[in-house]
Amino acid sequence: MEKLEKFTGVYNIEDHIATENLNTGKKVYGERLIEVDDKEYRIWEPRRSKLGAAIMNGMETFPFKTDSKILYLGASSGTTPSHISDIATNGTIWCVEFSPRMMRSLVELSRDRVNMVPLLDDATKPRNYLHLLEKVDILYSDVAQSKQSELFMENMRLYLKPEGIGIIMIKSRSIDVTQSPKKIFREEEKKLKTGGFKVLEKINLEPYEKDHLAMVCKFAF
Amino acid sequence: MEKLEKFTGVYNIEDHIATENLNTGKKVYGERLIEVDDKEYRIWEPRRSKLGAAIMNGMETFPFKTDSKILYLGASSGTTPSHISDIATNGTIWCVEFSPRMMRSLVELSRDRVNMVPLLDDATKPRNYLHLLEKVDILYSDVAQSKQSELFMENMRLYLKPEGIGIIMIKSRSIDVTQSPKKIFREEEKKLKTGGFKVLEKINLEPYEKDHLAMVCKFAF
Amino acid sequence: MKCYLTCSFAGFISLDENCTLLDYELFPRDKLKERFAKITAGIVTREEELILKRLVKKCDTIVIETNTPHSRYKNLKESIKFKYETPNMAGEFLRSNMEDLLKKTDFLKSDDDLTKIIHDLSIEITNDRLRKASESEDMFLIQAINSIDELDETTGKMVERLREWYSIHFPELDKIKNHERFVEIVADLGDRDSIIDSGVLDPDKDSVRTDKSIGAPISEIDLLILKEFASSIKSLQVTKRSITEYIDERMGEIAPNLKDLTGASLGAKLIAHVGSLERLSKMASGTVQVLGAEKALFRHLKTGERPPKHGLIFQHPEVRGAKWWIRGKVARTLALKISLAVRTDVYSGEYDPSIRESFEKRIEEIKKSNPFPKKST
Amino acid sequence: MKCYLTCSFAGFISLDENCTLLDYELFPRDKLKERFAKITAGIVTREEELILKRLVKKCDTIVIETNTPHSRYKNLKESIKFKYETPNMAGEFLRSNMEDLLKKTDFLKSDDDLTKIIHDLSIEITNDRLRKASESEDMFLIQAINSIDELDETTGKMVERLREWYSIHFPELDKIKNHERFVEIVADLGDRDSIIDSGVLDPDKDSVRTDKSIGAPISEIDLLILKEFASSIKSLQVTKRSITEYIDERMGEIAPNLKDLTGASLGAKLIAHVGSLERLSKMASGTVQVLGAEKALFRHLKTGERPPKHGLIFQHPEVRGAKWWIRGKVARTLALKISLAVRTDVYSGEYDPSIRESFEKRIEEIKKSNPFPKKST
Repeated sequence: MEKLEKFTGVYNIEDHIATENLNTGKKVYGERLIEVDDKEYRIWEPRRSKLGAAIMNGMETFPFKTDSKILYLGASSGTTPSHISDIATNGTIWCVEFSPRMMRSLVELSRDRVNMVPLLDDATKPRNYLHLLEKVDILYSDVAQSKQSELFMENMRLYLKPEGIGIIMIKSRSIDVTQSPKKIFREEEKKLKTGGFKVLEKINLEPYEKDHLAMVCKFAF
Repeated sequence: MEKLEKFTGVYNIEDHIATENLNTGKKVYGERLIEVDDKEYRIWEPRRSKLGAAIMNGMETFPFKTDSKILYLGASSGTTPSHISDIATNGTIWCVEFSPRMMRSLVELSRDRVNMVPLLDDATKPRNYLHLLEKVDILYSDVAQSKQSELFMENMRLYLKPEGIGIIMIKSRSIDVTQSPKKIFREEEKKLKTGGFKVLEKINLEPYEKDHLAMVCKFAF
Repeated sequence: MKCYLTCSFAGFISLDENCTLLDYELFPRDKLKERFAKITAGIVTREEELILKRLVKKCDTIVIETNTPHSRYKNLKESIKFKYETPNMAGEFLRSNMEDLLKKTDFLKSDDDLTKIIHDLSIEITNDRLRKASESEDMFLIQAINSIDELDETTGKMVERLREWYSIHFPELDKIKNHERFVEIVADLGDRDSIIDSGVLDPDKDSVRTDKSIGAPISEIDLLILKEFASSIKSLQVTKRSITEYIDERMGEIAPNLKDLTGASLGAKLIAHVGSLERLSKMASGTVQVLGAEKALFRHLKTGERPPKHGLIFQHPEVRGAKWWIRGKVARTLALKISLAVRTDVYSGEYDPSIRESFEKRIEEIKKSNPFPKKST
Repeated sequence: MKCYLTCSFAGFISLDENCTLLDYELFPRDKLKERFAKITAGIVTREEELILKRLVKKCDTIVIETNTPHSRYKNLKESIKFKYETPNMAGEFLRSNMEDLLKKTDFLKSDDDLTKIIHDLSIEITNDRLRKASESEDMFLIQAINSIDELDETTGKMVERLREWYSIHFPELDKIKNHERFVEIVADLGDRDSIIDSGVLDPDKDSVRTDKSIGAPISEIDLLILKEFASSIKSLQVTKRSITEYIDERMGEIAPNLKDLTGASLGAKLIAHVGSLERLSKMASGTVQVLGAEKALFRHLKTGERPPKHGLIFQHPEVRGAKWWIRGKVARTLALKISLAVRTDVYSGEYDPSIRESFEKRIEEIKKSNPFPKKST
């Protein structure tokens, strides 16, 4: 087992990445649990989590810290948020998810993890949760929608601290199935730049995810 | 009044073409009646009759004679057939028309004109009237249909005498509204040639009819 | 020996390979029309059977020119000898030498005029066909007008369902009472925010509250199916419009005078109610007046209740809009004019605007001379 | 003086232009969830009224950050002083310094854990919203399953009309008994000759006579309108298929175990019949067994007629297909398993294939131990 320098709270166990389980003894999505030196670790499956895939593919900017405040859009049933929750043990992860079905699992998960705050709401209408949120260090967006970049930027403008980091997982097929992913990624990057953001890094998620790109960005000013 | 050399049975009265009224005293379609030397003539309106328009525009081959047998497809309510009936006084004009409404007028007209034989039938199915017809000297077709050349040829093959003449009034808009009339006329001419016919003459019907062309043809052998 | 059989309005004629007349079997002179109808309908006539019976004795192969389905010859004697070819040599020869050949068969006597025979026969045949065609014209029209009722009922039910369904999401939109508009908005725009953003709602006229809806949020998949449902209602509405236009056009052809007097829809309903224009033309105007009120009429006859003043014709704006004390008179007048219009349509077919004009004039007179209700006596 | 008003789950906070705390009005600590629901619904709370009442005395302009429709502030005192700006300076400052500011307002005591408060509150709020969402999920499903009945009825009537209408032209086609196929042939091909030429008719299977039709010829315009009518029926059939797929998908999410046991359609009908999945989960299996047979049940209670053995669940192939002497047993077993499945769906939501498997096993046992009807005693 090895602590990964660049990735706070992420470990290398038998060539798998892993996080220390905040809720000992419980699996979240069927991942493997491994005990090392009296501590329990959860294997982070890059095929199930795009953030995991980005780490495997050599992500440079990994902004998550023990006390990070994170707004997570499209939290789904909590696979990736659970690993972030393992990392940001003293932070808060607001998890926005619109599907009641996903949210049911997410609420269950949140009960056991005090740093996870579930929100059944619509990420395309960020003002909806204006009265419940704080400004965050990291805005993470994984919403399979045609207007995913637009809602990402709107949320950043409302909730991201000036020095904060935004991470978006772009799924080209949700934007336009008829266009080539490359062209779509180029266009979405342009949108972010025009919208006042600086793209720090782009990570292709192959072979874990097809036609997906992770983009890391911050305010350009 | 002047008898027109090239056009049997057609007269020039005060710069109008006309035929001698077979059914004295009766108008067919509101045309003017003029008496000259104890004979009554019906003015032939080129705006109401495409054959009239073709004559006005200098048609060369006018095959109608006193004893002609004619198969007329698309006789409508009988405007043009009535003038042919004035000319072919000893002949027979089989008038095929599919619309009951048109046919009602046509039957009335035929009662007074023994050389007109009305047939409520479908010109696209020429075998339907196989048991009622003779071979004809002239096949005249004015059917506003997309397959007008095809049905014209099929009828000629069944009913036109070897030395007979076929006349077709092509309405480009019935064939394809999206194409230019010129192109359509060219294609229809090609169809006739490929189908074994020789085109003797083409007469544009402007200004009497828009996007119409009269084609006169015979068997190529 | 090989022979050829063809048919004409005069009967069946058989030629040999040299186009010499071999045999013939004529139709009875007074049955030409009936026989022609039979061969057109693809029926093997007695004459055809007779000549074929004779021909199979003489010939090895009989080449038949016919529009009759070949299967119908199967049961004849020695039908194995039959070949089918349309047109065939005999037919071609007959149509090229009609008069000669018919003279040889004694169909044409020396003083007969072939042209006249064909002319008269064709007019008879055509009149028969016209009669059948106008029946089918009526039938097409009747089906169309009946389909409108069904479309109305269907669309109505489906709109009610759509309103209930859509109200889960945006109950405030139900304030839009016009069905077509409601359906169009949902089909084209979909969810609440899109509708509000589009600006189609008129804040004054529609009185749809848009600030805060009490409805539930809606997911993409729920919205998609709702929109599809709305679109299919919309397409029914479009079809209804097309059929209405069709009825309008057809009525203008079949019964221009009736249409002018009653409008296409009511006219078509009257025709549909009795089954054909011709039947309508034979009805007494008193009957026309209460068509569609048969139940009330029956009650009247049975129990002595007041007779009905109007049936379907109540739908005419002049009847529906008439003051109660002249409504009976107006209905009677309209029924009279309908009878006149329908008869004109059937017998002359010509459009005569004076029918409607005289109706309107008569109505004006009735109104003028009855400004107030009569005191009951 | 100008001031800024913002709101958080803790209550209302007002800052001046230098982001100094000016005033605040907190929600009662035990009412956080209720108050949050109110501000989400766009309602001006008592606390907001109170703080605004105080602020208008001190300030000339009050810049309010809010999601509430502005019109709802109109009736408050001196509302002319209100400006609206969302987000505003106070909100931005609050969201950047939440813990500090809430400490200053005494909302947070020194030993309070803000993260825990937000965490617990959010879970409560989310659970409320989930409850509402699952109601609307059920409602969408119920509307969808009900629309299927209407589409069936509608399509049925329209197909009957189409058959009658089309039979004027080509009555022989009516031999095609499958509605979908009939509609498709007419919509896509149209007239008799096109249909025959296309070769879609199977001479063996369809037994449609194609040689000579007794129908009337049809004109272009009559055919066009018939085809349009047929097409609109076809589009209804397509919509029905889409809705059926939608129900299938939704049932898989809402009630995977019920769907597994009964199929999507019957499961959705059961939910629709009682109004919600939750209500269904609370019913005794004896009640579930006769859902949809209320009339027969009522007759039984009133007149002592035999009680019904099954209601809607008769549609299940195992019940419908069961021999009569075991049908009651099968229905009872199915109803029991339905109750189990629905409870699993409501309380755990996890798909458990063993429910259907144990049902199938039980049915096998019933069949095996009752091969013949019992002699009546």
